Amino acid sequence: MKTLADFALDADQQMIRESAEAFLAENCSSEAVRRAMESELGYDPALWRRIGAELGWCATAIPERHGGLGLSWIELTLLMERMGQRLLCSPYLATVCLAASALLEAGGEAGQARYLPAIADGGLTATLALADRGVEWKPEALSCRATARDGGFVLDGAFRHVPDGAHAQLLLVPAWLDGELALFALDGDTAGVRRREHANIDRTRRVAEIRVEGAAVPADALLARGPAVAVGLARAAALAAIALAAEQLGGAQQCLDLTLTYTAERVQFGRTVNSFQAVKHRCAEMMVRIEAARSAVYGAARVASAGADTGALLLEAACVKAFASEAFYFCAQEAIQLHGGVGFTWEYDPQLYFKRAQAGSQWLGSIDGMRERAAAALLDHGADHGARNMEEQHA
Amino acid sequence: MKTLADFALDADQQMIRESAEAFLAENCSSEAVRRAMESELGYDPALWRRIGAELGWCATAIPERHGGLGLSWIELTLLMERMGQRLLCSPYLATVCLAASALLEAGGEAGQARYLPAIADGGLTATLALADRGVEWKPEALSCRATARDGGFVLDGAFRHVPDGAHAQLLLVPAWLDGELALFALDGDTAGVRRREHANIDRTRRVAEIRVEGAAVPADALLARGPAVAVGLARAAALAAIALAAEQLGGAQQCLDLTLTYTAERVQFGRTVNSFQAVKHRCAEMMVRIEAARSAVYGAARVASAGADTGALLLEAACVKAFASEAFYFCAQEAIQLHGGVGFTWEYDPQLYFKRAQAGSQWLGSIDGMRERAAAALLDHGADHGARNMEEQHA
Amino acid sequence: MHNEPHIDVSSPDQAFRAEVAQWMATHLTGKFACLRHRGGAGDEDAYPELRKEWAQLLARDGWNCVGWPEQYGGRGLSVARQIIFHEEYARAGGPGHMGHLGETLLGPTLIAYGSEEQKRRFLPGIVAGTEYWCQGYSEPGAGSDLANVQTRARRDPASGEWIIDGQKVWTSLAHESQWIFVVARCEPGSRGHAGLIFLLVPLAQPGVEVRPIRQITGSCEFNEVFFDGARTGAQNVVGAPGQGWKVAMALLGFERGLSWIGMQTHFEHQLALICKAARESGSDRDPAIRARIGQAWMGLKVMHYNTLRTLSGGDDGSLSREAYIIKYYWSNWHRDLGKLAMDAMGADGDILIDDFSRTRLQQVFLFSRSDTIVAGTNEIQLNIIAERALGMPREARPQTQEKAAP
Amino acid sequence: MHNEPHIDVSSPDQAFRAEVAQWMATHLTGKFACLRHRGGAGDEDAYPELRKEWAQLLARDGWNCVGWPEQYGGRGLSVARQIIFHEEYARAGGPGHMGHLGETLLGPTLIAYGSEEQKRRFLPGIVAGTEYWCQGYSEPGAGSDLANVQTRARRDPASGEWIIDGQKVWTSLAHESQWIFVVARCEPGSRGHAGLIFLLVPLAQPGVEVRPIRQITGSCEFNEVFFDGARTGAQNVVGAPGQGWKVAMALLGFERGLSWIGMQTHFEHQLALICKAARESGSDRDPAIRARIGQAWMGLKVMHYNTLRTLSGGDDGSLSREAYIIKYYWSNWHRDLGKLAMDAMGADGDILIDDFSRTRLQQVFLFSRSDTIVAGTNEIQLNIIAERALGMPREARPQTQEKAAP
Repeated sequence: MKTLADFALDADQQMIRESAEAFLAENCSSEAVRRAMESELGYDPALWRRIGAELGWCATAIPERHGGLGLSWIELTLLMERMGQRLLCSPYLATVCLAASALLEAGGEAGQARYLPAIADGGLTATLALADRGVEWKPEALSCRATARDGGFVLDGAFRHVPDGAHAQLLLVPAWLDGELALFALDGDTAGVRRREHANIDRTRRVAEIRVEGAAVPADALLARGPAVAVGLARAAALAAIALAAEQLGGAQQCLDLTLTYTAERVQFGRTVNSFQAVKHRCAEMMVRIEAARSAVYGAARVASAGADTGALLLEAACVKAFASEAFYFCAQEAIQLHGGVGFTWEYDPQLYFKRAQAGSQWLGSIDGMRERAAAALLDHGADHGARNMEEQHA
Repeated sequence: MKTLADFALDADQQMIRESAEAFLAENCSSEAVRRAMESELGYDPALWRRIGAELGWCATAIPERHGGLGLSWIELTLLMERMGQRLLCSPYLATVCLAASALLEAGGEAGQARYLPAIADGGLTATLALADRGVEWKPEALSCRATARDGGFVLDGAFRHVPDGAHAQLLLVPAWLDGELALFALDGDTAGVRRREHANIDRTRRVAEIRVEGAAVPADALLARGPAVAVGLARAAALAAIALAAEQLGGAQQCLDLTLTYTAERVQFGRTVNSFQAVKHRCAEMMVRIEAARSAVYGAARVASAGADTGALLLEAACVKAFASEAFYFCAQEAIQLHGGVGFTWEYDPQLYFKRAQAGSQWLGSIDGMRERAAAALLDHGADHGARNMEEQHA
Repeated sequence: MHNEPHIDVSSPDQAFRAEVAQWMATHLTGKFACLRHRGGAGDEDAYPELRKEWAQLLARDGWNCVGWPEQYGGRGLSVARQIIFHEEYARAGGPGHMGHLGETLLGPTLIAYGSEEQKRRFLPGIVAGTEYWCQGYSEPGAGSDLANVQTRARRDPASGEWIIDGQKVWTSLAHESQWIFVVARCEPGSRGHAGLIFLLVPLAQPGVEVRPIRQITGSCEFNEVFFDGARTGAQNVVGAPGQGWKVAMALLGFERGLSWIGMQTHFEHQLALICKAARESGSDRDPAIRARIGQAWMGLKVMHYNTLRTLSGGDDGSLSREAYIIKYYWSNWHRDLGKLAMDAMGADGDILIDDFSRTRLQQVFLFSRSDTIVAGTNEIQLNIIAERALGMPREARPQTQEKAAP
Repeated sequence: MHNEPHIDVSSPDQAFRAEVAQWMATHLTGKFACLRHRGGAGDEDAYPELRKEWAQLLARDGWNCVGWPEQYGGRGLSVARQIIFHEEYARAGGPGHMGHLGETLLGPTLIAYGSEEQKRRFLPGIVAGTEYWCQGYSEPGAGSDLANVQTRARRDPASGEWIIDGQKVWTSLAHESQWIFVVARCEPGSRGHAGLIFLLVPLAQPGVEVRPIRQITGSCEFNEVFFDGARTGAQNVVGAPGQGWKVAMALLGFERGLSWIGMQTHFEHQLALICKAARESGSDRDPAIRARIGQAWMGLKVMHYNTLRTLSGGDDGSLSREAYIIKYYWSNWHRDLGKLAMDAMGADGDILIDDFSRTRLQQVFLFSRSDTIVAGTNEIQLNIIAERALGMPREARPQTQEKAAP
C-alpha cells in the first residue's frame, strides 16, 4: 500500500503542517511582513532565531548524523508551502534549500560535518552562488576561477543574483579549478569579497551582487572538485526548485483565499461580487491551477525524498517549477483583478504576492526553460531515460 | 481626409458586400455546402459559373486591361469575408487569390495577357504550387527543377499540398532553372503531370498532390525567371494570405452568430443559456477577437490596395493571418463548446467551420511562423525597415 | 507512467505486476493483436465483436472486474493492486473495455443499492463479458441539467411492469448493448430531484429504438434511444420508486478513480504518437511545438499525481479538493492535446492517410471536442468547483429574464 | 505607427505634419528635454511643475485643445489633422498632458452642455494650461457601479450654493488640480440614474480634503477626495439638477477617440524599450520571448487599425462594433506587455537600477495592473460588449442571494 499511502500525509506530517500554519498565523501577519520588508536586514532576526532554534525548521531534511531531524523533502515542502502562504521573509530558501542541499549533494563529508550542524540549529545563514547572471545552475554560465596559491586558493568571479547574498554568513561558490569544477566555502567577510544588495521590486526576498576579487581562502575552503560537483549542484538546484515551488503554491493558495474573502464581502450592483458567474469561474480556475500545482509539489517531494536519479529529479523540478510559477502568477494577477480598485493599492496584500510571483518565476528556471527541458527529454536524441521510455513502450 | 475615409466603406463597396451576402444566403445554404462537400469535384460548377460569369467576382482585382474590374484588395476581401461566412466551396482562393496574384506579381505581361481574361470571366480555374510540402512560399523548400530541352523545358518535382490541384485547369509551377527561380504555366493535363486528390478532414477545400515527372512544356510555358520571381511569389502568397484571412474572419463571425442564435433559444436550469455570465463573456471574447481580426483585415487590405513595398506587405500578411487564424479557431472551438451536446454532431454546422479553421490555420503561414516573422523584423540585425523604424524613433 | 516515484513497492506487488504484464504479453497477440491501443474514447466502435471476445478471454482468467468483491465474481483486489492492473493493462496497449459501463458504473451501483435478486441476475453477465450495458441519463432538452429529466415511467396496474416513454441521448454503445439503465420521472408533476426512478430496461423490445448520432468524426459513437411504451419488470427498479436521484448520483460517484489510470496511459500513448509525428514533419525543431509538447508531458505527469492523490483519499479523508478538478483538468488537457497533434503535423494534419498512428491523432483532435461537453460541460464543472469546493453562491434561477435592449 | 498604410496623404496634411514635428523638435529641448516620454499612465507624477510650464508653452503657440472650435480658443482641426498632431506629438516623445482631463473630457462636455457663462469662465483656463481639473466619479463603495453614487449635494436655501458631503476615489492628479467635476446625488432617496447632479467644485476650500492613495508602484498616482460641507456656487451646475447622469455619460463618451492615438505611440515606445532590454539580456534569442514580442507588435498594429476604423465612423455610422472592444483590448494588451517586459529582462527584471528605460518597463509592469480595473473592469467591459453590442440578456440583480452550502 506504499504507492498510495505515499500521497497521504501521516500524522507527524499533518502535525508539522498544522503547527507551522498556526505559528505563522500568529507571528507572520501582513504587518510583520511589511516591517521585515522595510528593515535593512530584510527579515526579522528574532523570528528567524525561533524558527531555527525553537521550531527546528532548518533541521528538517538534514541527516541526524549532522544534527538534523533526518526527515525528507516531503516535510520540508510542507513547511515551505506555509511560509509561502504568509510571505515569510527569511533566509530559509538560501540557507536551507540551496546551501544545505549543495553541501549534502556536492559538499563532501568534511564540509557537511563542518557546516550542517550550525545550519540545522539556525545558527548559521548561508547561500549558494549559481551563475554569473540569473539564478540557474548552468556550468557553462559560470566564469569564476580558482587558482592554487600559497597552499590555499585565490578566487575571482562575479555573481549578479545571489539570494540573501549580502548578509549570509557562509557563501558557497563554484569555480573552475584547473579545468574542472570545484565548490568552495567562504566566510562572507573574507577579504576580496564585495557584496552589494540590490534594490529590488520583491522586497520579501533580497538579492545581492557578489564580486570575488582576488579573495584568498585556505586549503580546506575547497569542499569538492570534479564531475560530481556539476551533478551535485544540479541536484541541489533541482531540490531548491521543488522547495521554491512549494512556497509558490502556498502563495497561490493565499491569493485565492484572500480573493474569496474579499469578494464575499464586497457588494456591487446589489449582489456580493462572488455571486457573479464570471468571478466564480475565475476563482474556480485559480483552484484548478492550485490543485494541479499541489499535486505536482506532492509528487515531486516524494520523488525527491526517494532519492531519485539526477535525470528524473531534474524533470521533476522542471514540472513542478513550471506549474507552481504559473499558478502563483495567475492567482496573484487574478487576486489583484478581483479585488478591483483596492487590488493595486499598497495597502492591500495582493501586490506583495504579485511581486514575489514574478520574481520567483525567474528563479531556478523560467517556465519556458522548464518546458524546453521536458521537450528535450522527449524529443532529442540521447533523450533522458524517463521520457524516452514513454516512446519505447508505445512505439 | 483620405487617411480616415480609407477605413470607411464607400457606397460601391457597401453594395458589393451586401449583394454578395444576399446572393450567398440564397445560394450557399448549409445543405448546398454539404452537397458540394460530398461531390467528386468538391464544389458546385453551376454556382461557380454564376460567380464568374454573372457576378464578376473573379474579375474584382484584375486590371481592366486584362478584362478585370480593376478594383482592389479591399473589394476582394469583402467578398472573401462573405464566402467565408457561408463556407462557400469553390476554387476562388486557388484561382483568383493565388494564381491570378502570381500572374500579376510574377507572371510577366505575356502570361497575364494570356490567362487573366479567362480567369476574370470565370472560364479558367487555376492554382499555384508553392513548396514540396506545406503551403508556404519558401524558395529554400522548393526542389522542382526545369531543364531546357528541344526548344522547350522538362520539369521534375513534387508538390504535396496544392489547393484545388486535382481539378484546376491551369497549374502555375515554380522551378529552379539554371540556378535561378522560374515560373511555369502548365495545362493540368500535360503528360507527365500526375495529380492525386487527398482525402482530407476539411472537405470544403480540396488539396491534391501534384507530381511533375519529366513533363515537357513548350518554350512559352516559361512565364518569368530571375530574382523577381521569388519576390513576386512572396507578394502573391502575402496577398492570398490577406484574402484567406478575410475568409477566416467571415467564418469566425458566423460561428459567433450561430452561437448567439442557439444560446438565445436553448433553455437550461430554467434560463436561456445566453443569460449565463460565463456564456456572455465567452461570446464577448469571440467578438473582441473578431473585431480585432476585422480591423487587421481592413488595414491589410488597404495596405495591399496601396501597393505597399514587399517588406511591409509581408508583415501585413503576417499580422492579419495570425489574427484571423487565431480568431477563427477560437470562435469555432467556442461555437462547438457553447452548442453543448449538439456542437460536435455532424448535423450542426460548427464542426464544418472548426475543420476549416484548423486546416486554414496552417495555410500560407502558421500563427507561430507569422509571429516569428514579425519578431525577426523587430529584433534581428538587418531587420526590415518598418519595424526598425520603430526603434530608431524611440531610441 | 514514466518517471514514476521511486517508491519502495513491496515484492508481492512487483510479482503481481509481472503477472499482469505476462498475461497481457501472452494473450494480446494473434487475432487480438490488432486491438492494441484501440477502442478508447472516440474509437469506441473499433472491432466491437472482437473486443467482446477479448472481454470473455479476460473473464476466463479472472481479469474482469478485478476490484469487485470475490463473492460477486471479482478478484477483490486492493486499490494499489487495481492501479497496478490498470497500469499494466494499458501499458500493454489493452483495448478499451466494451463492458466498462457495466464494470465501473452499474455493477458497483448494484452491489451497493441493488436487491439480492438483481445482483444474482445481472452481475455474472457483466463479469463474464456476455451482457453489456449503456447509460440513459442525458436527454435532448436537458443537457447538463440532469434534474430536468422528462422521460416518464408509469406503472401498469395489471402486470406491475413499468412503462417508459421518452428519449435519452448521448448513449454510447447502445447498439452493442443488451440493457440500459434509465433515470425517469415516475411521479407525474414532480420536479427536480424528486419523483425519479432508476430502472434497468432491456433494449431488445418493440418499445425501444436506438438511432445513431453522427458525430464530428463522421462516425457514430453515440446514440439516441427512444422509448415508446417500453416495458421492464417491477423487479428491475433499483432502490425505491421516487428515490432514483440518490441511486443516479451514487452511480456517478463511481465514475471517478481507477478508470483514470487507464485513461492516462492512453493519453501517454497519444503523446508518444505526437512526438513521432513531430519528428516526421520536422516540427520537433519548432520551439513553439517543443514548448507545447513539454507542457503536455508535464500536464500528464501532474494528472497522474493528482489521481494518486485522489486515490490516496486526500489529505484529510473528506471529498478532496483534487477530485473536484480532475474532469475539468483532463478534458481540457486532452482537447489541447488534440490541437497540438494537428499543429505538430502541420499542413499534413488535414490529410487522411492509411496510417493508424496518424488517423488516431486526427480522431483525438476531433473527438476530444466532446470531452469538455459530455459528463458536465466546462461551464458546469467550473460551477461545481466554485459552489461545492469553494462555497461560493449558487447560480440564480431567475423567475423571469430581463431582456437587454438590442 | 511604423508600417502605416501607404495612404496618399494630400500635401497640406504633409506640410502640417512637418510643422508639428518641427515645433516639437525645436521646443522639447533644453530644460524640457527631460520630459521626453514622461508623464504617461503610471508616470503621472513626473515633473508636474515643469509639465505645467510645458503646457503653457504649447498654449502660447496654439497647440493645446487643437480639436476645439476656434471660438473657444482651439484650432478647430479636422479629425485627420488631430490624428497627425497626436502622432507627431507622441513620436517626438511629447510628455503626458497634465491638463488632459480638462482638454479631453470636461472642455468638450462644457462646450456641449455648459452655460455660456461656464464656457467663458472655464474654457480659457484649460486652453491656457493655467487651470487643471480632476474627475470625481468613482466612490469607495461603488467601484464599477457608477449609478450607485452616494455623495450628496444639497442646496443651501440662504446662499443658493450647493453643499457637498461624501467621498470620491481614484481621482488622478487631484493634488495638482484646482477644480474637480463631481457627480452627486441631489435628490435624497433617489436611486440609480435618477436624482444626480453634475457639479464643478473648487478644491481649495476647507470642506475638501485630498488624500493620496499609495499604489502597487509605491507612488501615489491616485487620490481619495473627501467632501465635508464643501461648497460651490449655483452657477457651477452643468445641465439641470437631477439630470447629472446624462451629462456624466456624455462626458465619458468623449473619452474614446483621439487620445488613443497618443496612447498607442507611448505603447510603441514601450515595445521598443522591450526590444532593447531583450537584446541586452540576450532574451532576443529566446523563441518564446521572440514570439511574444512579435505578437505584441501585431497587437499594437491591430489596435492602431481599430482606432482608425473607429475614427472613420465605423461601417455604417452607428456606434461601431470596434469601439466596444477597444478599452478591453488595449488594457489587456498593455497588461500583457508589462509581463512581457519583465520576462524579457529575466532575473534582472526584479532589480532596480538607475536607468529610466528599465524603470519605465518595471513601472509599466506594475501600473498596468490598474488598466484592466479602472474605467470599467474587464468583467464590466465584457458585460457591456455582451449586452450592448451583442444584445444578450442583462445580468440579473437578484433581490436575495441563495447561499451555497459550504
